[in-house]
Order: sequence, then structure tokens, then C-alpha cells
Amino acid sequence: QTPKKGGRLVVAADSEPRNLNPAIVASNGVFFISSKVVETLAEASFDGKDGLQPRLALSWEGAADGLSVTFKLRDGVKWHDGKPFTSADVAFSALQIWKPLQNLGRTVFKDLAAVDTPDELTAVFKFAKPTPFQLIRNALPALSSVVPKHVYETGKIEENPANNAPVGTGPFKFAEYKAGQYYRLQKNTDYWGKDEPWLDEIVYQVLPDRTSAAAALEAEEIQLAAFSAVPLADLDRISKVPGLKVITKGYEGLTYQLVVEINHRRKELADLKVRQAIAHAIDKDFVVKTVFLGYAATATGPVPKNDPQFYTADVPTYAFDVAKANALLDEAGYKKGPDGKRFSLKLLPAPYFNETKQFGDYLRQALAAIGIDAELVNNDSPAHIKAVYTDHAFDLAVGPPVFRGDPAISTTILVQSGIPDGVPFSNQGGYKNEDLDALIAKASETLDTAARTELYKEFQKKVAADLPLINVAEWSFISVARDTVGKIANNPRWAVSNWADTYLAG
Amino acid sequence: MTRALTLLRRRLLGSTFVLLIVVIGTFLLLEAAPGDAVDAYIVSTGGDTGMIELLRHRWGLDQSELTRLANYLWALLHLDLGQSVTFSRPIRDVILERLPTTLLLMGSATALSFGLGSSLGIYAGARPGSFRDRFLSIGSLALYAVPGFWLGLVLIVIFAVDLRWLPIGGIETIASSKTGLARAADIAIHLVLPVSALGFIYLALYLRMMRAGMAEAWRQDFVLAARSRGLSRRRIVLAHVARNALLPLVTMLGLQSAQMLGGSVVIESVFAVPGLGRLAQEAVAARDTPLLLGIILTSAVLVIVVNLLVDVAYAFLDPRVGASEAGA
Amino acid sequence: MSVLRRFLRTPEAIAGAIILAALFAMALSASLFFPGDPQAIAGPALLPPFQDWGLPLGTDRLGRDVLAELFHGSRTSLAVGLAAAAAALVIGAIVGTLAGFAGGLVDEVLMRITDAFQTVPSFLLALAFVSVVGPSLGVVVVAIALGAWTGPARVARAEVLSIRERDYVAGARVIGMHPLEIAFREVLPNALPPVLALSSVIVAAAILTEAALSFLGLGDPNRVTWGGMIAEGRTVLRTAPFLSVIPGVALVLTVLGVYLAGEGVVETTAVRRSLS
Amino acid sequence: MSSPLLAVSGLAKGYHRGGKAIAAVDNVSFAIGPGETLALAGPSGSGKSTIARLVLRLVEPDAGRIAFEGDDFLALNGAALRARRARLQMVFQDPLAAFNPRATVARVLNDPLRIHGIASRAERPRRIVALLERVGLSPNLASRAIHEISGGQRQRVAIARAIATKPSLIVLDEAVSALDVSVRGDILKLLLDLQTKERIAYLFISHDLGVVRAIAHRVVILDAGRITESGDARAVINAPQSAIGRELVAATPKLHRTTAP
Amino acid sequence: MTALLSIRDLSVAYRGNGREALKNINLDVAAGERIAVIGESGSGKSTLALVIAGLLPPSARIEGHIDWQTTEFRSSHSFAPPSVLPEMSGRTEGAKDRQPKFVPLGGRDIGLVFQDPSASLDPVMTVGKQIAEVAHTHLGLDWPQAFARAKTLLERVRLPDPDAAMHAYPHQLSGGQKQRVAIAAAIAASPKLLIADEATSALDTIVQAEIVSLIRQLVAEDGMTLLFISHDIALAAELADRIAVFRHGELVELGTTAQIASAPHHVYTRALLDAHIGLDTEPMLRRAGASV
Ligand SMILES: Nc1ncnc2c1ncn2[C@@H]1O[C@H](COP(=O)(O)OP(=O)(O)OP(=O)(O)O)[C@@H](O)[C@H]1O
Ligand SMILES: Nc1ncnc2c1ncn2[C@@H]1O[C@H](COP(=O)(O)OP(=O)(O)OP(=O)(O)O)[C@@H](O)[C@H]1O
Ligand SMILES: [Mg+2]
Ligand SMILES: [Mg+2]
Repeated sequence: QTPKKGGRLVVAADSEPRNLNPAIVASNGVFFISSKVVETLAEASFDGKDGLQPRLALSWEGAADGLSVTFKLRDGVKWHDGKPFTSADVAFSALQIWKPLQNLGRTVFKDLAAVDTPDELTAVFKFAKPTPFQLIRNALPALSSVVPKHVYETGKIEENPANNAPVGTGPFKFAEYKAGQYYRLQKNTDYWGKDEPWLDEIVYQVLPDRTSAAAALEAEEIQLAAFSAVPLADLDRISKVPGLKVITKGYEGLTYQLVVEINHRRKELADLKVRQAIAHAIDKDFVVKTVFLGYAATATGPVPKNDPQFYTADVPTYAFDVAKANALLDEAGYKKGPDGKRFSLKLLPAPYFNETKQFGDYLRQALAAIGIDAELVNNDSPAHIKAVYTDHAFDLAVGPPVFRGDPAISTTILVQSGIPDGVPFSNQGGYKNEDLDALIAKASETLDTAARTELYKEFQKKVAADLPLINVAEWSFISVARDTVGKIANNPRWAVSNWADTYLAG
Repeated sequence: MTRALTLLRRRLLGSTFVLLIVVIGTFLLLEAAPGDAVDAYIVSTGGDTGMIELLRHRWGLDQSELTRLANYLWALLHLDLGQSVTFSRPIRDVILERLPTTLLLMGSATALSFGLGSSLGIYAGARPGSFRDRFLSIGSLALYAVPGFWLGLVLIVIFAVDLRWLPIGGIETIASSKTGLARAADIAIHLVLPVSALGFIYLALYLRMMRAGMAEAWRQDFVLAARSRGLSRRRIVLAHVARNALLPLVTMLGLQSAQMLGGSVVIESVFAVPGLGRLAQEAVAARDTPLLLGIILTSAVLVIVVNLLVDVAYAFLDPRVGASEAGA
Repeated sequence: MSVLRRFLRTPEAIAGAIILAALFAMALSASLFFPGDPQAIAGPALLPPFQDWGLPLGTDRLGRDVLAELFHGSRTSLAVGLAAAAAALVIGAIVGTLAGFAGGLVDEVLMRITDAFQTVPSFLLALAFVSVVGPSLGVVVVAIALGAWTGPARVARAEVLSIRERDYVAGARVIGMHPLEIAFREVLPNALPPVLALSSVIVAAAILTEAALSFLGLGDPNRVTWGGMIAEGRTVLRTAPFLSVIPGVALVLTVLGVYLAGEGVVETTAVRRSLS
Repeated sequence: MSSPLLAVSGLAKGYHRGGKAIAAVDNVSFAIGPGETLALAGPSGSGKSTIARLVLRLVEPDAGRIAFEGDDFLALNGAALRARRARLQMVFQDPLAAFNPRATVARVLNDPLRIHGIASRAERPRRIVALLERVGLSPNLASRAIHEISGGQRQRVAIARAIATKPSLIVLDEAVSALDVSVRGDILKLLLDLQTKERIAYLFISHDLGVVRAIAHRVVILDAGRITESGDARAVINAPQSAIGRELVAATPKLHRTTAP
Repeated sequence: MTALLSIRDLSVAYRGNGREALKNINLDVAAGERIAVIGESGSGKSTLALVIAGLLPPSARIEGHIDWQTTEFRSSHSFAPPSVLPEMSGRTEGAKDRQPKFVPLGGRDIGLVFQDPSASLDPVMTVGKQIAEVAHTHLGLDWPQAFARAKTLLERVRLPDPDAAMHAYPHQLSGGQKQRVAIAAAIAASPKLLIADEATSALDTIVQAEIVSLIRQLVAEDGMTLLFISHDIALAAELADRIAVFRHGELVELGTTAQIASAPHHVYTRALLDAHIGLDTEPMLRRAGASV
């Protein structure tokens, strides 16, 4: 197979993001499409320094006091409408969008005070409070999408038409969207990357039904299904279909965690022994083997094993041990009743993934084995969000939080106290641990990378010991592609990277 | 003529009332739903309270229910369906974009089920109690019992994946820039499977109704009278028995239009057809109340229009209609 | 006894009766053959049928016994079908009778409400209702009934209107019977058979609607339902087709049985089905 | 005629059909004395049944007065009307349609007794038996369903129901038209017998002038909702004065029996 | 007098009905005569009409046979397809008697008029067409000719405004008018035998008299044989040359009208006569009872 220029790559898309502006909505669903159009300052990399590879920024330097970060920008980059890309665009994006409007940037850039632009190719981020450079660095691949100032500076940013037809500097231009059918991206002939992109066109075919991606691949209607659009259970068979390949790489920077969220307002669950019993009742290996069919790893704590910077295995663990779990519950004073039940719980599996629902089914059985009667409540997404994060109408919930390369971005919030009601994907279980809160606060201000990393290892130990939530497994996704698709999975966030070098073999 | 006009006026008045009930009922139902459009949006993005409040305010979700209902009705008076919160586009545009697809799907499914169903029904009912009658009767009953979504899955596996005769879904080859006849043919090919999955159950229904209607017509005196006049079997079957048995089918056609719209929700999702049914499902999932209201309103209007057309057709087919309606 | 014999006259009715009998037997014996939780994990995942005689129909994605699920699922299907149909018939009969009797404004308003329910696709309504209230067996039953009562209501009203004009109602008035007694003793019992004749169609439709809702993930997660089994099996349709084929066939047979038996009943009572 | 049992005056009722108004009954007046049979005759659609329904207050007239047993019958309502109905009964043409299809003979006869408190619960079975015997039926029939007995028997049950409340007037709308001739004679005899023994008056509706002549004292001939002629039954039928009367008489089939058997 | 048809030892039994509907009937119908069949409800009158026309349901068991005098029929239209549905109609020949025989064709050879004029016309076809299709089927006329014939027929049955009536639907006509249309359809192909099964029972006296006189006239004009079925002995006597009295499926008496009316042999016939209440019958009312 020889790499060839040109061609149309047809990809399965399982949802239609309503807002395609990655600077506002930093989420994988949006990135999947718009990362090819709108670029970030840096992208994740398997072998680059600090796991990064330059994109719009060529270099980044953090000041020792943690009050500024300096970016040197790439020269000769043009927006899709022909206007030149400058440091003013970076300043505008950071101050006007990332900090005030972006879902994740609102925390990471909360202390960003100003962006100085000494020249067209230099942007200096100024922080009001010392901010760890490690955090900023880790946030670059996901949080630093740069959009053109000249397009966004007039009118309300949220209502800008470019939010639905993004304009960027990426290898592909946004061409067309047919609701319910497809998105079409077209080659950017003016792209800064030499000889890039290879493809002429990328088409995202909307396939909302989970079973159709595999069928479409087999029928050669699409060439690539990312984000496990092909159900895991089908992979074994699909991998044997001639002309199709299954790729497990390329999601290392997009780790999802399978977590049991606990409502500590329930008196039984406020008891550590009960939480420990639940942890012992879960056969993590079974979950990995059966629910994820091996395409996952068992978890030990709130940082995934595949994270190169922060992970530590040195935490309390809970082996699968039903007898011990029962003993713990007896000790805690929750004896089995005559019907074999100790108490009842409401269990809300998040509906976003098949796997979370399936794990919900499994957890119900696992709890039944230790005399806890769990009643499953299935909700659709908005109802689940409302029930868990606003109304706290749950005892246990199954959630899939994302680890985004730094615990401070979206992980510590899961256990930290004092978060107002209604913030999704945060600690809404009423858990409060002053030690842990202090640790989180300290880590967020620690500028020294090594010291900061150490603090997060401490954080993992504490979480694993006190079990504000139970981390069960970590998984990333699988891509299935036709053999002709080349340069797949060559970075840890491949599916949401720019695909400038992806090609179709002739 | 004036009588027809008064009748029409009465119908329109009644329909307006019906639509009002539909709108208010649906609005209240959806308001009772846990979670709102912001909760639905936040699923894919996350965000803190400030952002959530910002969105609520921007989407007008911080007003009271009654205010929003009043605003909605007021806008409706001006034929304005409002703005979809999730698409951030006028709902009219979003719906008009999807409507043709659904109309095409339903129209084809109706044509298939009605045409083939009634023909087979005539074929079976022509000889009540014969082998073919029994066979078709049981066969159609079995078909009638097959859930459409399940049939859809099976059809996809057989015809799209294994045999590769037909596309697995969608309404046309994506981004193909085909035009004219080529495009029509392309769409037709894409419609084969979803139309079958959606239409077969109704095919069975029409077949059974036709057959039952004919069995009933055979028992009527006028058929005995026609036979006593020595008319050919063909004439009796077609001109008298089937002709009379057709009438309830036509009424059913109107009633089924709503059911078919409902059925298209699942079928459109199985076949990735970008129609109103799938839009409805998306609107529910996104808690896009005004959008769902718009869809339900559109389908209600559609159903009302179809029923009006059916009534016209019925009046055309059954000469007694005017007399009995005015008489009663 | 002769009624039963008359009912079992046609081969269709016999087939229907056999299927329904088997179904009821399954539903009743579910706890006997498969005590304990049918959703308990019983073996290795995705075991094909006829491999292990302890698990004759194999296991699903989580290793649950398909046969046990099938047995327990029959309960849900039957319960939902019967309960939803009963609810629809009761609501429909009450609304229709009320409209037919009251006439005038009450009739007008009730019939416009019926129209409203009929113009909204019932599956869409069920979908919205379940996602609003949250999926549980009771909610699913109500959701299905909401979309199904209009047929019975119209039939009941038409019957009441026609029976009201019959001589025997005039006869009851002539002997000085109280209007309420006329309504409930003379009219209603005779208006009901055509309404009840709709029940097989409604039961069947209810079973199918429940399956479709479960298929879309809106079934009660704490119960095994055939629709839910199909939905689960769908993701592995190509790898383990039996997971969706087995409940699918069970569903088709059940609905078929209901229809067949329904036709038998209709034929026996010789009540013509009026459809509008 | 001192005080008529039923006095109807200026009765009118219109219907709309196809946008046109039809005067089903138009300014009709007549009176019936106690124990008298008044026949209403006329072609189809002339308004006979409508008059019957008006008299029984099954439909409300557009205009006119009805005095029954000296009272303004139209002024009665609700319970008072229901109580008074005991005195004014009806027998319908189609004996099958006149009964609740699920009823049994006993139930049919029990209802009027119960509603008007004519007999205590314990007493009722005996009264039912007596009623059946009165109309010439075997008491064994009581437990039968209405559809299990013959047409003639049904009509007898209908008469039994009508007389259960001891009425002074019975309206008979084509009550013998659907019966076989042999049965018809017996029913007519029964009616006459009841009339003589209990002084029941009849409003007898029929299009069969032979029957009218045989059992009615007086006849009213209707055409298009209006009275065209009335008078002594035999006199009117022997020598009708109105065109419609003459036509009716001429159209009645005549059997010329030259020799009596 | 040539016999148009002779019925020999004819018995008919419906399945699931213990009693035979017709028992051992022997009856000759002469060409051109008017014969009336009278009897009470359920005596088998309609069954007789249906068995003669070959319209009995397949469930009916027939024994005995009906012989037709073939010379009385035109055989020129043998191209017409066998009209009746084999599995829906009984056979007029007994099982033992299978040799090919003349089988009369409904419409062409036999015209039937039924009791209920509203039920015996197709409600959704214009009356003109319902008559024309008979002419078209049996007389080999093309449609315009058939419609022209239909109009002539409507004139013959004295329907007011035949032009308008051609395009009318049954519900737009009165009962008597409908029965006239049914008669027109029955005689559209000039059948030899006209069977009227209670053709006037649903009509009021005045209309009944009109229809009876119409039938009398048409039968006379076309030389048709008439089988007039009625439960009214007086009506039968007014129209028929001979009367056949049926009871419980048996032919109890057959005679000329004068003989039946004046000197009935059978007690049942006598009872029927006695039960008749005519305009000359002695009133049953004892006038003394009345207070008028
Ligand atoms: N409910 C009604 N609605 C409309 N028109 C009616 C109604 N009842 C009776 N009519 C009309 O009123 C007229 C008189 O009808 P009615 O039934 O009183 O006649 P009738 O003398 O009893 O006729 P028949 O001898 O056929 O029973 C007819 O033209 C009839 O069509
Ligand atoms: N299709 C049938 N199936 C079974 N029994 C039948 C059928 N048609 C008629 N019968 C029975 O055959 C007997 C004769 O019926 P038929 O209709 O010939 O009588 P009829 O003299 O025409 O009566 P009527 O005056 O009521 O029309 C009756 O006992 C009747 O119940
Ligand atoms: Mg009348
Ligand atoms: Mg008859």
C-alpha cells in the first residue's frame, strides 16, 4: 500500500454537536470534527518534550514566579479566509473566550489577567496569581483552540455564525453541514504544513445508531469509525473481516474513567466500611473482561495508570472479596435481614455509554451478592445530570469522567467540597474532607513541577483510602478503519487531532 | 357549496382547538421533565454554575413556565415557531429541512403498504376460505406481529451488509452532488429498506382489513343480488366486493398517518434517516422544548391535513357521505 | 364449555390459544424454574445456545442466562400488554361513554381532546412521557395507555350514540327507568363488546410499543423485557445474533398468539370490529 | 267524550335533513278516551312513529300540548315524569330490538315492578309468573333469554311488560306488523282481551287498514305529518274521503273467498 | 302448457341446522305462468328461490334435482362465464346425477328481486351502472349501449326522471324507487323466469300495490314466468295463477288461486286464510266496550 495524495475519507459520527467552536466547547465530540479546522497552540505527542508537539505555538516558556507564560508563534500561518494569523488572535481567544466562556478554561485560566502581544508572533499570558506552568502545559492540547479575532470581535461571541461553520488555520476548511446527514471538510490548500494535508476531503457521516457504524464499515460506506463507534463486542468479529483493521492506539490522552459516584448524604454510605465493602464487592477484572472485553484497565485511584506524569500505584487497593465485603457490612452494623437484604439503594448509571449502563447492570448484581438491594434508575442525559448533580436524587451513580492530562483540569473537582449545586461532573455527593481539600488547594498553587506531582500522588492515596468515589476501571477508545487508511493513531489524541498527515492508500 | 364551506370552517375551528390542546398539553408535559436544555447541553461540555446560569439566561430558560408558554403561543399566532435552543436556528427552518424526508418516507411507505396490502387483500378476499386466503391471512398476521425496528435490523444485515444490494442507511449518498434523475434514483435506493421496515406492518394491516372487509361484503345482500344477476366473478370481486371493502381502508389511511409518524421515530433512528422522527428523538434528548413542540405541532397539522384529504377522498369514494353527515 | 369449543373451532384460534397458554405457563413458572434474579450472572459471557445444558439458550453480554431472562421477560411483556390495554380500555370506555351520553359541550370538548391525542403520534407521546417521568414499568404502562385509549373511546362513543337510539333504550325510558340506570345497565354493557373486541389489537400494540421503548433504552432497567433483550443483543447482532433473534421470535410469537386468539374471540362472540 | 284520557293538540315536530327542514308532524290534534283504541294510519314517513314518540315524551315537540289523565304531560319532568310513565306504556314493532339483548324474560318484567315499587322483592317472582300467564305464556319461560324465544312470544313479553305497571294507555307502533299472520291474530285477541278486562286505551299505529278496521274504534289518517281524515274506523275505511285514504284502501290486497270453508 | 322447470324430490339442509329447510319438494313451473309461494317465516320460501337460482351457500346440502326445459332458453349467450362462485354456491344437481345438463344462468335466464331494496343494491355504484353491467355482461353490449338499455329499463319501471336516476346512488332514492331499480336490473337481460322474494314486504301498502302492478305488467309484456314469494296470502292471490303453500319446508298444498282461496284442502292453508284480516273481515272489536 502506497500513500497517495487526495481522496475522500468518510468517517462515522455518532452525534451532531450543536456548537462546533472548540474554543467555547472543549469536548471530544466537538474536537472530533473541528480539530481539523481550528488548531490549538500545541498538540499531544508520544515523543515530544513534555508530551507536546508544536502547532500554532512553536515554543512556550513559563516564568519561575508562575505569573506569566510566553508563547512564540508560528510564522506565515493564514486563516481560512486569507487573513494572517497573529498574536492578537491568541490574546483575543484567551481573554475573550477561553477564560470567560470555555467550559474547562473557566477554571484553568481563571487567574489570567492579560495577554501581552509585544509583536505579531509573541503572546505573553499574565496571571494575577501564581499558576503552575505544568497545568498550563497540560491544558494546551485541549483548551487552547485559537479562533480568528477579526471574525469574532463584532457582535456576541456566542451567537457568531462561525460557531456553526468554524473558521481556523487547520489543514481542512469547513465546507458544509447537512443536519442529520453529514459534515464535510475540504482541503486547505494554503495550509502551513508542508505538503499537508494529504486528503482532499473528510466527510463525517452521521450514524446515530450504535450498530450501524460496523455495518457501514463492512458495507464499505465508511472507512473509519473512531471513539469505539463499533461496539466492543463486535471487534473480535470485525477484526477478522478482510480489509478492516482494529486500532487500539491513539487515545492515550483521552482516558475515560469508570467511577462509582457515592452520595454521602445517605447515612449508610457515609460509613467508610460500607464504601470499602462496595469496593471489595466489585470484581474489577470481571468488569474489564466482560464489560470492556479487555479493552480497558482496572483502576486503582483517581489518576489513570497510563498517565505518565502523575500516576502512582502506591495506594490502598480493594481486592474482589465478597466474604470480606459482607464482614465489613456486618461490622458496620448493617446485618442481613430475613430476606437476605441489608438495605436498598438507588443506582443511576449514566446513559452516555453502553459500558456505563452495562456496568450499572453488573453493579446491581455485585451489590445483590453482598445483600445490598440496588434499584436501577435509567434516565436520559439531561435527567441524569439533573438527578445526580442538581437534585442529588441518587445513592450510587455510575459516571465516566475524563482524565485530561492534569488532575487540576477535571479530576480534583470530583472530590473537592464546596462546589455549588448543579455543577455537573463535580463532587455532588456531599463528600467533605478537609485534609483532601487542603491538599487540592495546595497543589493548585504549587509551582514546582516535582513537588506538585508529589502532592497529586498524595491525593491519589487519600482518595483511594477514603473512597469518596470508587474508581473501577479506565478505558480509552478503539478505532476501526479500512486497511487503506494510513497514519492512524500517531499521537495520544489522534482522533481529535488535525489529521494533516492521514492518507488513503491507492 | 356554502354547506361545504361551513363544514370546512367548522373543521378548521375544531382543528385549531385541537392544536391548542396539543401545544399546551405537550408544553406542560415537557416542562415537567427533569432537566432542561442546559442540562442536556452540558452533558457534552461540562461547565460550572456561572456558565450554566449564563446559558439558562441566554436561552430564556430562567423565565417562568407560564411566561414562556404565553410567549410561545403569542409567537405561534404570528406563525413563528421560535428559535431552537440547541440548533440556535429558527425552528421553522430546522423542521422544513427535515420534513421532506419524512414525507417521502411516509408517502412511500403508505403507497407500498396501501397499494400492495389492498391488492393482496383483494387477492385473498376474492376466495374466502381458500388456501391462498388462509395463507395470506396467517402470513400477514405474522408480518403484523413483527416489530418494525427488529425487521429493520434484519433487513440491514441481510440486504445491506451481507448482500450489499442496498445502502445501510441515510437518505442519499452523502455529499454526492448528484442531481436530477440520478439523485432521485439514489434516494429511491436508499428508501427501499426503511420504507419496507416501516411499511410492512401497515401492509399487513391493510391486507387484513381488506380481506375482512371483503369477507363482510360477501355476506351483504347486494353481493348476493349481484351474483343473482349473473355478473362475472371478476366484476363481482372488483366492482362490488372490493370496492365496498375499500372504504374502511381509506378511513384507516387517515388514522394510520399519526401511527406511521410515530413508527418513523424508531425506523429513522435505525436507518439514520434525517427526518422529523429522528429530530423528535433528538429534541427530547436535548430537552429542546420549543423544537419538540414545533415537531409535534407540525405532525399534528400533517395528520389533520392527511385526514382532511382522506375525508375528501372518502367523500369521493362513498356517495353516501354528504347525506349522512348532514342528516345526522 | 360450549363457548370454549366454539372458540376453538378454527385452527387459527387453536394456535393462538396454544401460544398464549404456553406464554402464561412461562410467565407463571418463571420463578419456579428460575428462582432468584434472572439478571444474575450465571456463566461466561456470550455463550452460544445449545452448548451448555445448564444454560440451554446461552448467555448474554454479561453472562446472564438467556432462557431465564426469556421466562421472566414473558412476565413483563404480558403484564405491560395486559395492564396497558386494560388501562386504555377503561379510560377509553369512560371517556367515550361520557361523551356519548352527555352530548353537547361535554361531548365536543372530550372529542377534541380525543382528536388531540389522535393527532399526536402515540409513540412520540410515549417517548416524551417516559423520558419526562423516567422509565419504570408503571410509567411505561401509562405511556402506552395514553396513546391507545382514543380508539376505544371513539368506538365506545359511537356505540353509545347508536344504542341510545335503539328501541330498547326507548323501552327502558318508557318504563320510567332512571337515566343513570339506563346508562350503566342498559347501554354500557351492550356498548362494551365492540370496545373489548379492540383489546387484542391493543394488547398486541402495547407489547410492541413496550418493546420499541425498551429498544430505545426507555424500558424499566430492573426488569427483564424482551425489547430490552433485543436492544442489548443488537449491539452484537452480527457476533451473537441469537441474543436478538431469540427474544425477537418470542415477541413475534406472542403478538401473533394475541392476534390469533383475539380473532377467535371476535369470531366467537360475532362482534364486528369497528375501527374508527 | 267527557274527559279524554289523552288529548293532543297542535302537536308539531320538525327535523332537518340535508339542510332542508322536514315537518315530520305538523299541527296534529286528537284525543283518546279511556278504554278506546285510536288507530294512526298513513303511508311510510307520514309521521306515525314520530307522534308515538312525542306522546311518550321520547322526543320533545316543537309546539303543541299533550294532556294525559287530565294533567299537562309536557310539564312533567324528572322523577315526576318517570312516575307518571307507569300509566303510559309502549309496545314496539320489532320485538327483538325492543329488549336489551342481554335481558332475560324475568328481568324484563322485573324492571317495571321494581322501578315503580309495584311489588316487593319477595313478591316479584310471583307477579312475574302472573304477568306471563296473563299474556298466555308459560311461566317456564321466565328464565329464558330474550333471544331464545320466538317472535310471537317476545311480543307477548313486550305486552306483559307494558301492562305490568297497570297503564291506562298503551302506544303500539306497528306492534303486529312483523309477526306471522297466525301469531298476529292471537296477539290482537290478547290486546282486545286486555282492553275489555282492564279498560286500557290503545294508540294503535299500523299501515294495515284491515287490522285497523278490525280492532280500532276510531282512526286518524295521516299524510306528510298532517291529519287528512279521522273518524270511526269502519266508516272511514269503508268510505274514505281523502285522496290518501282512498289510495290506502285501494292498495290493500283483497282476498276474494267465494265460499267459506 | 310446457314446464319451464320441474323440481323433483328436492331437499335442502343447511349445515348446523338440524331441520331440513326444504323437504322433498316436487313442483312444476309452467312457462309463462305466475306462481306464488306462500308460507310463514322460516318455511323455506327463500331457500326455494336460492336453490332455483343456484345461489345457495356451499354449506347447504342439496338432494334431488331441478330439470329445466332447455328449449325455453336462448343458448346464444353461452359465452358468458359461469356466473356464480363455485365454492359459494350449492349445486342444483344431486350427487348421483352428474351428467351434463343445462344450468340456467342468473341474470340471463333468471331474474331475482329481493326483499330489502336498500340492501340489494350496491351503495357506492350509480343505479344506471348497476343495471348496465347486467346488460353488458349478458347481452354482449358495449358500455354506451348498455347504458342506453339501462335508461330504457328505468323508463320501463316508471322511475321518474330516468336521466337523473341513471346517475343517482341508491341512497338518493326512496324504497319503492330502489325496488324499481332492482327490478330493472333483474330483467335487464330479459330472463325467462323472474323470482320475487318478498319483493314488496319492506314497502308500505301504497308502494307495494304499485310494485305489484309493475311486476304484473312487466311479466305480461315480456312473457316472463313469475315466481312470487310472499307471506301475504291476499297479495299472492291478487297476482298469481297458482299458489304453493309451504310449511316447515314442505309443500303442503298446491292449487290454482281460486281453489286455494275458496276451497283449500289442507288445514294449514285454511288456518292461513282464517288468520287473514282483510277489509271485509268481521271486526274483532266488540263495539260495546268503547265509550265513544
Ligand atoms: N330522528 C329523525 N331525524 C330526522 N328525520 C326524522 C327522524 N325521525 C323521523 N324523521 C323523519 O320524519 C318523517 C316522519 O317519520 P316517521 O318515522 O314518524 O314516519 P312513519 O309514519 O312512522 O313511517 P313508517 O311507516 O315508515 O314507520 C320522515 O320523513 C322521517 O324521515
Ligand atoms: N344460511 C343459512 N344457514 C343456516 N340455516 C339457514 C340459512 N338460511 C336459512 N336457514 C334456515 O332454513 C329455514 C328456511 O329459511 P328460509 O329463509 O328459506 O325461510 P323463509 O320462508 O324465506 O322465511 P322468511 O319469511 O323469514 O324469509 C329456516 O329455518 C332458516 O333458519
Ligand atoms: Mg314508523
Ligand atoms: Mg325469506
